[in-house]
Parts: sequence; structure tokens; C-alpha cells
Amino acid sequence: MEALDRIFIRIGEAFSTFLAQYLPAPVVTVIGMFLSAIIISTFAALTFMLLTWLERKFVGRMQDRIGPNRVGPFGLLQPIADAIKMFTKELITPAGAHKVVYNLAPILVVAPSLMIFAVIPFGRDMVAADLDVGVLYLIALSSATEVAILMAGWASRNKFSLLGAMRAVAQMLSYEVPLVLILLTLVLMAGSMRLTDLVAVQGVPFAFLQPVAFVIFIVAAAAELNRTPFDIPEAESELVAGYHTEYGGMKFGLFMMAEFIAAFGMAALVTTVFLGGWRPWLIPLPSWLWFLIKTYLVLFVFIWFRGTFPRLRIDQLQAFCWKFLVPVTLLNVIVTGVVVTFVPLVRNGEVVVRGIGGWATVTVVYFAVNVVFALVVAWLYRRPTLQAVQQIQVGQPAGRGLSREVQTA
Amino acid sequence: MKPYAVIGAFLVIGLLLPLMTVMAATLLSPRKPNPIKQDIYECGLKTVGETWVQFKVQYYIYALIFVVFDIEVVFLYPWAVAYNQLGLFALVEMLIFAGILLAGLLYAWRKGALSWV
Amino acid sequence: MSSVPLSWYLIVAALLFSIGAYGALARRNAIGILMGIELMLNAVNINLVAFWRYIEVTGLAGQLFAVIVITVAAAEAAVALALILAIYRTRDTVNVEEIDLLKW
Amino acid sequence: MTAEQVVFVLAAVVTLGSALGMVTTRSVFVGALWMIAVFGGVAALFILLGAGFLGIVQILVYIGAIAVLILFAIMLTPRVMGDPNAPRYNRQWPLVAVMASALASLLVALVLRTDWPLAQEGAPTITGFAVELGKGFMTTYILPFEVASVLLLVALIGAIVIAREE
Amino acid sequence: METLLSLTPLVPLFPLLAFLAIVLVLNPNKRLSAAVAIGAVGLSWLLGWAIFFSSIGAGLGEQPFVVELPWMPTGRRLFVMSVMLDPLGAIMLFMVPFVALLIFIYSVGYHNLGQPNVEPRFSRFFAYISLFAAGMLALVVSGNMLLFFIAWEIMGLCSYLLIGFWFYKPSAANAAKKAFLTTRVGDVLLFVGLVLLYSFTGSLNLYEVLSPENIEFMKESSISVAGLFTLPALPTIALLIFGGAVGKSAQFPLHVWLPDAMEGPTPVSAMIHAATMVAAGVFLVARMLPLFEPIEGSWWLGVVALIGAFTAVFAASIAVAQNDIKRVLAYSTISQLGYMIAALGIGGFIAGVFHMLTHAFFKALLFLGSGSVIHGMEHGVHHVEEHGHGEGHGHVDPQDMWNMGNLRRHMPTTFWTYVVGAFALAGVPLVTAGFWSKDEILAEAFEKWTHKGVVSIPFVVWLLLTVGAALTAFYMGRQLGLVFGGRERTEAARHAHESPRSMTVPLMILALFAIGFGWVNIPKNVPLVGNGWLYTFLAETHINVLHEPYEKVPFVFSVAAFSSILALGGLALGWWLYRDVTGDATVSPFERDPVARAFARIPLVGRPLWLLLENKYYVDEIYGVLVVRPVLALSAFLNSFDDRWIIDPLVDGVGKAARGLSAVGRWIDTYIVDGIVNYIGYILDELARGLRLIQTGRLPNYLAILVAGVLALVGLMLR
Repeated sequence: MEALDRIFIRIGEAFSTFLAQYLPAPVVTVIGMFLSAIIISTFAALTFMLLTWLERKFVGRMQDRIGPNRVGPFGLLQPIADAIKMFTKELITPAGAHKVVYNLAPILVVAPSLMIFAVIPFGRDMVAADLDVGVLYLIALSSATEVAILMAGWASRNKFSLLGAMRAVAQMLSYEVPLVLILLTLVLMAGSMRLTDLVAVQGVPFAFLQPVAFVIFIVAAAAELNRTPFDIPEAESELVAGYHTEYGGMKFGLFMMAEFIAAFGMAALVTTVFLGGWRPWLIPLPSWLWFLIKTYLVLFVFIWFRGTFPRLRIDQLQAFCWKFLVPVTLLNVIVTGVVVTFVPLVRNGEVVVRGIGGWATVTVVYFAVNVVFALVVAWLYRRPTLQAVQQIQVGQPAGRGLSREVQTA
Repeated sequence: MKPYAVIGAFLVIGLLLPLMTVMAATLLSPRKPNPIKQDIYECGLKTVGETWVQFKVQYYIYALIFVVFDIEVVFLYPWAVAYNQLGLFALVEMLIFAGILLAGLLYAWRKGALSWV
Repeated sequence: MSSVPLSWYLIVAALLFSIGAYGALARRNAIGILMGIELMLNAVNINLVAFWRYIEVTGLAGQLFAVIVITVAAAEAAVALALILAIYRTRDTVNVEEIDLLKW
Repeated sequence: MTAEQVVFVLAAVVTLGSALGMVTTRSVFVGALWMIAVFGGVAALFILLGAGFLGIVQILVYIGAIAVLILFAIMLTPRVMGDPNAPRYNRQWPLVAVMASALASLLVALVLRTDWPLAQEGAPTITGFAVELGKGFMTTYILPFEVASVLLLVALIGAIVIAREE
Repeated sequence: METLLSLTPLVPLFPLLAFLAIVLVLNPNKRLSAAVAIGAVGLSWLLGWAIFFSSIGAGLGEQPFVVELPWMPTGRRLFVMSVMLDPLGAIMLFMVPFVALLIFIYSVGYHNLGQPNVEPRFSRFFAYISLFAAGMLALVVSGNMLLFFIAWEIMGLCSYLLIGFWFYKPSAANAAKKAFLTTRVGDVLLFVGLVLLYSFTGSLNLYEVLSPENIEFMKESSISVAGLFTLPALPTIALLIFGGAVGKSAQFPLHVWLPDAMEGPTPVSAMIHAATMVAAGVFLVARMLPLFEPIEGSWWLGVVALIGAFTAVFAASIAVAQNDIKRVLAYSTISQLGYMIAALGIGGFIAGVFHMLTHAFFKALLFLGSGSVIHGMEHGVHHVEEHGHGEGHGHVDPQDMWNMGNLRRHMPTTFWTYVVGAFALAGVPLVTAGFWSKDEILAEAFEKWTHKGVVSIPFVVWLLLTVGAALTAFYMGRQLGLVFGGRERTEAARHAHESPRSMTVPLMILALFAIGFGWVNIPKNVPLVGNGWLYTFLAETHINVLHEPYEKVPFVFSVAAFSSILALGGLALGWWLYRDVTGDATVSPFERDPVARAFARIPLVGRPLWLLLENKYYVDEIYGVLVVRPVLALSAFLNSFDDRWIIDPLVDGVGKAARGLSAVGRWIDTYIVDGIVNYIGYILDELARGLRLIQTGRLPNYLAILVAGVLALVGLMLR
């Protein structure tokens, strides 16, 4: 068990001792760093391929279809077929486009989503870069993606691309705020921005201590990823394909790749900060396996969303963020600040909760506070939420957003 | 320093991987450009009007509020990290800080700056 | 302490500052001017952090001041861009040579 | 050349080269992209100086917030953005170019001539800067902390009032 | 008692809180705003007096009470705000909040609270004036230059806001701008001085800065101005700081703002002229006196003395020829401030401070009294206009003294209190406060010149001040005669009536102090009543600050007698000449004014001389030509300025210059003096045209100039 848990670390150690016989130590370190980057990136890329299959299969089932089933057993080889198709399709650069920026954008959009995994702890002691400002780093990365999307939209010189990019970035900006505030709440509880510390503190997963924040986080994460029901930037019925309208072949493939890898990264983040990361739940399995199980669980929820909810309109989307999520999460920070003062998890950098009794108390207190908080929020928002729900039910078709957004100059 | 070096390696690989993919695709794919293929896609019709249309100022307003919150993050995260080493005073301080932040949000709300239309 | 001497950082900052000043002074587009100013602020921040690293490494002030500078830069950019948008709406230009009401 | 020097030179070249790109390019949008590269280079310099927190903050605020704001503003002024023949510079640019080079050379001379009071070799440095910063904000630097929030509030209100279409 | 002293920082805090409360919350409710403002300043007053009385004999001169508040850490240095209480500050705490409180109470009646014609921005007035009081109180208790300068600037702002309180009147708006810009000249000088002081001493603490070692150090140092030339440090710093006082205390040549400042509401005039703003300048010089080496008597101290003495006579002579009741008082304020500055300038520390204190009481009294007169006259004017039995006079100016007359019958309380104030200002012997303080200054000067001989600054000061004393008595007699004596010269004066209680009660209280406050410092050698109490109280400070015991000035009978004769004679003459004049404001001065008539009899120069006095030596006009017009012309010029940078101004300039030359020819024929002045102005005007080229209104041009400045600075650092 122990050996299985540490198998990847053992392999790495063995490899570097092997290299150290022939090469000086600094070179080995550098090679080790690049190798870890390459391995993790490749793993992420493979996950992307798996995810495309999974999503099509799941959504197909939800929609009473079968999904891909021709290439390979259960259609498992479908992603490979897709890859071959993309590699061999012609790469077009539109006539009016700004060539450099147009071609740079898909590359720059992939890099940040891959870089997410540098700080994610995949298992016990399995983290590439144990950064002390890990949470801030992750927030910073999402902003780099925004710039790449704007580049794609601008350089295509297509009004659908530009509009899609503007929408996407506006949406990502807006939904980043509740995400950041929720992460702030968790950092407040853990007293550290280091993701390994965040995992270490979770004697009980934070999802139980902060259920309200957990639910909001999942919702906001879906929006941050531009996924249904928040896929307004690439709403097919209005904007063709959003900011990547003009992209084809492998360049389009890179956008898809970035999107899926970012989804995977977001799921990994949710796992790390809310579900206890690699910490096993009851069944003793290797830590990295537990991490993957939890991450795929979260990914399943994202896919489930896609199969279930209709798309929002952009005004509803922004109102939902700024008028509901942001105030609620900000209040949650304040409430948690008060609770942490009286029932601390960490004091002076040391975890102070001891034993099952201690964790039970903490869980009960935090959960109770969250329930009260949720009730108060529900009371505060009772009429506006009702109205919002009504709007969604009897509101106009989503296509109306476009005409309002583009002004007659 | 070490974690940042690893991140540097990730940055390099993160840029190289898609770059190599695109280069491989360039090698593998055919290349037969023609003006119609390279035209801007507008559901099969000729492009109408300017490409760079006039956007609503509302986009800017959202970005603006985001900027303010983003900066607050820079101040609030250090506070959150140090919070377990500080007393109740830190809570009061943060309440003032967050109160001012909330006041700004409420102001924007009341001004109608949060509404899309 | 470090294989890079302090003066290297300061020289980079000085050059960045001068380029930013050139951008701020020579651009016609008001947004371009703002961008030049942001470069200058960045150059100042490099200096602050370099001084922190090489001279006052035990104190907070160097980095903290850089944080404050970043804050001020953000506030400045927000308001300046709002002004530029307002001018664009009313006068249909962001060319500073056409915006000369300052002399009134 | 040590590794640190190599990285420094790389970061410096990216920073200064992008800065030059920013001021010389014709399109404001592309200029803004160059500016983002400058911000990235400066962040690398911060990290190299051991100010990791500040490096991340630099990316977070400058690229994530300020640069996006600037890009949005460019998008919102399409008649300017769309004019490919608009001249880059105003009439005084040759004079300014001379002045900027003079400034650069004077500053460099000043840097080289000054005898900097360097700290002792191996002076204790701050570890976990974010924590120290948080403590500092709650004690010595409490005024800047609160003033910053007021400043941001003022900027928010001011910018909303100015930018809104009535 | 220690605890009481430790409450000192609270004194300025109450009005500050009142200001915030009114501005943020209370302003819709006029009555509550006034109540809060008065309550706050009342608390300050109670606390101020409690602190003052407990400070007697507390040895504060030896060991001032200090509270330090850390303010801003910058790098390795921490800027500190400190509150200090020494006898000088304590005695100010006796005077400032008390006078301020009375003025606040008076304002309630002045702005017609509870009547239909109440001031619409009543609450705002109380907010401003509370901030003003807070600024002055903070200034008084400040222990370092940082807090001092902040308080100083708060007062500058408040004076702008209050003088321009009725900003819809163009005259008020202009007066506010004038006050702000004129004092700004002084403020910049003061700021440079303080920065230099800080750079030499490395401290902001007043007592540390003024330590003998630092003075000695500055005396030996010199300031290099951009490496071009050097200046001796101590005189430069001292005179720069004195520049601040010149601006704030309205000394020549920066006195022009003060007479115009009466465009604000009268309580504001009283506040500015009596209790706060102008006293601040004198207070500054008194605080910084060690910089001037008063014991040895340096040349730059002589500059102070001469400016003060000159201003005293200069302003008094103007006051003789003014017709506006408040304008006379305004020039008398300038004149009296000249006395204080002159007293400090000959090393008479206690004499100067003493005169500042007594002057605060009787000048507040006079201003509030004049406000009461105007208030009464406005009633009369209103009445006449309403009932239509004016004799076709048109509008009657309620401030012009020629429209008044015999008001002693209609406004008895105001009359008697005004008499007290006028007597104190004129220095009616033995009874009034003004006599004792003015005599102290004259005696000081007399003592000094008898030691040094006739060819000395103290002699000049003494001579000028004595002449000034005579003039003062005369114009006060004139004013009393015109306003209260004789018959009513207009219908409005006949219908004037007494002001409400809230206005007269402060007058009565102030009248008590205008008499009684002089008694605290009757020289010891005066039989029966001599006590020299203030002297004892302040001497401690003197020793601590100047490290030298204060040289005791005895009561000199001959000086006192001489000035008494001048005072009584002047008053009597003024009253006698103007009691029975006829002719109201519509009549030419050479027909109605006995003194003007006397001037007119002198051949050739007589009439212009009177006009010179009446027009305040044309200082405003000179400044108008030298400073204001170029600035205004600048914008006018830019109006027509387009892209032709060179040709247009050249052509324009040549034409203008030619026209200017012919105009000069015309002017020489008529007004020689005025013409020369205008011509100089015109030359400057034309020169300024070259500078105007840089004013393009385009941001990049301005930025380029800024960067050029940076370049120059870096170049200097490289030298």
C-alpha cells in the first residue's frame, strides 16, 4: 500500500540517482524539473482526449442517445480519430486577420491551463512546485487566459469573434470575483495560500465546513470555464462559435484543448480545496488514485450541468454574479472571519483541532453557521430571486441579447 | 526560488507543447488558400458594416469593478494568511476594509451600474 | 549574496522608465499615453523591490510600497480610462492633440 | 554567467524589448499586448529578486486587471482602433526622443556613479512575505491599508460616474 | 492636573468632529447644526480655559507638555504629529476658543436664524467656521512643524471658503480667490522655509529645531541654490518663514487680501481679523523667534521690524480716508498687525504676544459691532425701500459710513460697546487693554533706542509706531463721529434699530475683556495695580526658547504720557471734525470730508495725495497690472492662439508694443506716477508673451516640460 502510494516519487528518485552518476547535480535538477513538467503536461493532454469522449458519452446518455460507439470498443478510440482529423485539416488564416496575434492566441491560451497543474498536489508529496502563494498563482493564471482570448477575438477581425471574446472575458472577470472571495474564505480558515497546507488542514473536507461556498464555487467555476449553462460567449445560436469562430484545424483543437484542460484543472482545484485533495475517504487506496477519483467526480458534475441546464441570457448572467454571488461571498468572508476567531482551525501556523471530537465540533459549528447564513441569505433575497426565476422561465429567447449589446454607432 | 524555477519549466513546456502541435499540423495539413476560403465567416454572407463595432460601456464598468475587487484581493489575502496570528483587532480592521468595499458595490448597484441594460 | 549586482536592476529600471516616458510623451493616442505611464510606474517598482533586496532586506517597506504603487496605478488607470471613454463619447476622438481644452 | 544572470538577462531583454515594441508599434492594441509582455518581464524580475508574492501580484493586477481594462477601453473606442493610417506620434516626438535618451543616459550615469549602501552579506531576509505583509497591514501600516480601500472606493465611484452613459 | 493637560489634543478635535457631523449628517437641520457647532466650540472653550488655568504655575515653560502621535512611516523615518502645550500655547488657548465661541453665538443672530430671511446655507456656514476654529486650535497646540503646517493650510482653505461664502456675488468670489492666492505666495515661502529647516536639523519638533546647537549650525551653514550661488542658511530660512507670516498676517506687500476679505459674512471677518487667521502669522513669528536671534539683534530681524512698522503707518494712513465701516477696520487690523510684527522685530516677544491677545478681543468687538451696525442699517434700508419714503436716493449702501449718523440713539448697546472697542484700539490711557499693550511696544522700542541712539532700527520703529498711534486714534474718532455722532444723514439711518440679543450679548462680553484683559500685564513699577502677570507667565517660555532671560521693560512715564496725549487728542479731533458733517455717500469727498477739504487746499499735490490714500496707494491696481493682467491676458491671448507659434505672436507683439508706446505718451501727460507703473507692467506684459507660448493646452507639451524639469534635476544630481 505504502509502496503503491509513493510509486511515482520512487520512480522519480531512482531516475535522478541514475542520472546523477553521469551528470552534475544542477543539470539533474533542471532535467528533473522539465521532466516533471513534460510528464504532467502530457498527462493533462491525454486527459483532454479522454474527457472529450466522456462528455459526449455522458451527455449522450442524458439525452437518451448512445454517444460515440463506432471507433474502437465503446467508441473509445474516437478521440484519436478526432486528433488525426484535426492534424490533417488545412490551417486557414483569414485575409483581414492580424497574422502574428492570430496565430499566437491559441498557443497562449493553452499555456496557462497547463500551468495550473504546477501547483496542484496530485498525491501525498506529489506536487511539482510547492508555492507559498499557490492560490494567488492560480488566480493570476486565469487572467492570462483572458488576454489570450481577447487576442483571438481581436485578431480574427470578425465581429462574432470580437463579440464572443468580449463576452467571454467580461464573464470570466465577473465570475472570478466570487471564486476569489471563496478561496479567500478557505485561506482564512487554513491560514496559508500553499495548496499542500490547504490539503493538510482538511481533517474534514471543507465542503462540509463551507457547504454554501462549495455550491457557489461549483457554479462560479462552471461560469469561469464558459461551460453550459454559462456558455454565452460561444452560444451557437447567436455567435456562431464565439471567439474561435475563425479558427480551424489544430488551432481550433488547441482552443478545445485549453478549455478541457482548464476544466480538468478547475476540477482538480475544487478537489484540492474542498474535497480534501488526495486525502483518502475511508477506503485505503493510493493517494493519487483518490485524487483522480474525486477530480473525475467533480468533472462529472460539470458534464451533468451541461446535460441539464438551458443557457442563460447575458444580462441574467451578469446580474446573477454581481447582485447575488459577489455580495453573498463577501458576506461569507466576514461571517467566516468571525467564526474563525472563535473556532479556529489553525493558530500561529499549527493545526489546533485534535481528534474526532474536535473535528466533529468544528464541523457542527461551521455547518450550523452555514445553514443559518444560507437562511439569512434566502430571506434577504426572497423577492429578487423569485423574480429572477420567473424571468428565466418566461423570459425571451436567448437570442435577444445580441441586438441589445451592439449599439448602432 | 525552486518552485518558481519549476513554474518556469511549466511555462516553457506549456508554450512548446501547443507550438509543436501547431507545427506538426502545419506539416501534416494541406495548403490550398483561396480568397473565398480566407474570407471572414459570417454565416455564408458578405460581411456587413465595420468589424470593430461599438460596444456597450457596460463592459468597461464590469471590468472596472473587477479591477477594484482584484486589488482588494492583494490586500485581503495577506490579511487572511496572517489572521491566525493576529487578534480580534485584525477582524475589526478587515470589517472596516470590507465595509468600504461593500459600500462601493452597493453604490454601483444603486447607480444601476450592475445592470446590463 | 547574488550574482546579479544591484546596478543591473537599476539600469533596467532606468531604461524602462525612459522608454515609458517616451511613450507617454510622444503618443497621440490617450490610451497610449496611459500605457507609457504604466511602464514608468513599473520601472519605479523595480527600483523599490531592488532596493528592498539589496539595501533594506529585513524591512517590509520596499515591497509594501510597491504594492501601494500598484494599487494607485490601478486606480489611476480606472479613472483615466473612464475619462478617455467619456471624451471619446463627446468628442469622438482620443487624440491628445485634438483635446486641448486645458488651455481655457 | 551563472544561471541567475542568464535568467536576468532574458527577463531584461524581454522587458526592454517589449517596451520598445510598445512605444513603436502603430496599433494601440498590439502596443497593449507588448505592454503585457513588459509586465510579464517585470514580474520575472520581481521573482528573481526574491519577491515572489509581488511577482504574482504583478501578474494578477497588471495583466489580469489593468491590461484587460486597457484592452477593453481600446475595444470601446473602435473609430480610433480601426483607423490603420492614424499617425503614432504627436508633433513633438523627435524632441521627446532626444529627451528620453538624455534621461536614460543621465539616469544610468547616476546609477553607476552612486555608491549604494548595500546591506551586509547574508542579512536575514523575510520568509513568507505574505504573512509579514498581512501583519504589517494590521500594525505599522494600518493607515496605508485603510487609505487604499478608500482610494479604491473613490476610484470606483469616480470612474462609474464618469464612464456611464446618461 | 496632569490628566487635564493630557486632554490638550481634544481641544481642536471637538470643532473638527462638529464639522464632520454637520457636513455628513446634520446639515439639513439648521438649528441642530448651529447647536452642535456652538456646543463643540463651547467644549473647546471650557477645556481650553481649564487647561489654561491649570497650566499657571505648572512649569510648562521649563518642560512643555508634549503628546506624540505617529503618523506616517517612510522608509527608516517616522513622521510624527505632536501636540505641545507651553505658556504661549496656553495663553492662546485662553483667547482663541473664547473669541471663537462668542463669534459663533453672534453668527446665529447675524444669519437670522428663525426668521424668514434666514441664510439658506446656514448649516454649511457653521461647518466651515467649525473647521476654521479647529484649524486655528490645532495650530496653537501643535508641537511640530508638520501639524502646524497642516493646520495653517486648513485655515487657508477655510478662509477661501468663508470669504467666498456668498460666491454668487462676484466681489465675494473674487475676494476669496484673492485671499487664497495672496496667502498662497506666503505659504509657498513658508513651506520652502520649513523644508529647508527640516533638511538642516533633521527634525520637525519645534523645540528641537530651535535648539541653540541647531541655530548655531544653521548660522554657519549655507544653502547652495542649484550650485549657482549660495545663500547664508539662517537668514534665508528665517526670512522664508517670515514670508509665510507676511502672507497670513497681511503685512506689506501681501496685505491686499485682507480688506477684500470683508466680502464674507461679518462673523467671518471677525474670525479672520481677530481670533484666528491673522494671529497665526504673528504666532508663527513668535514661535520661530529664535531663528531671528532677537537677543543679538540680527539684520533680518531688522527687516521684520521695518516691515511691521512701515505696515503700521501705511495701513493707518489708508484707514483715514476710507468710507466703508468695515474697510476702516480692515486697514486698522493691518496696522495693528504691523505693531505686533514690529514688536517682535525689535525683540519684544512678550509685548508682541500681549498686543496680539488684547487686539483679538477689541478687534473682534469692533468687527462684531460693525456687523451689528450694518445689520441695523440693513433693517433701515429694507424699511425705507418697503415703505417708499426714500427721497429718490436709489439704493443706500448700508456699509458706507456717510450714510449713517446718530446711530447712538437707535442702537445704544452697540454704541457703547463700540466706544469701548474704539477706545481700546486708540489706546485711551489707564483703563483700556489697548493702552497697556500698545504702550508696552512703544516702551520697548523707546528703551532700545535710548540704548542704541537715534540712528537705529528701534528709533525708526518707535517713530513710525507713534505716528501710527496718532493716526489710529484719529480714524477711530472719525469713525465714531461719522457713525454714531451728529444727525442722521439718510432715511435708512433713521429707521435703523438694535440687533437681537444673540448679537449684543457677545458684544458686551467682549467689551468687558477689551477693558479688563489689559490689566493682566500692567508693568510692575506702576503704583497700586502693577502686576506684570503675563510677563511672568510667558517669561518661562522666553527663557526656554531663547535661552536668555527676558529683559524687563519698565513702565516709562514719558512714553506713556506722550502716546496718551496723542490718543486722546486724535480721538477728540476725529470726533470733533466729523461729528457734524453733512452730505451722504453721494457727495464728493472734497465737499463733505473736512480732512479731504484740508488736503485740497494744498496746491498741486493735495488732491492727488488724498486720492492716493483713498485708493490705498493703488497697490491693488499695481498688482493688477503686474500680476493679474498678464495672467488674464494669457488666457485671452490663447483664445486666438492657433498653430502659428512664431508668426502670429510676433506680429501681434509688434503691434501691441507700438500701441503701448503711444499709450505711454498719453499717460505721461496725465498721470505721471500711475503711468510709469502701468508702463512697467506693460513691458512685463509683453515679455510674458514669450512665456505664453508654452501654454498650449495640450497635455503632451506640458508633460514634456515636466520631463525637461526632471532632466535638469537629474543633471544637477550628477554634478
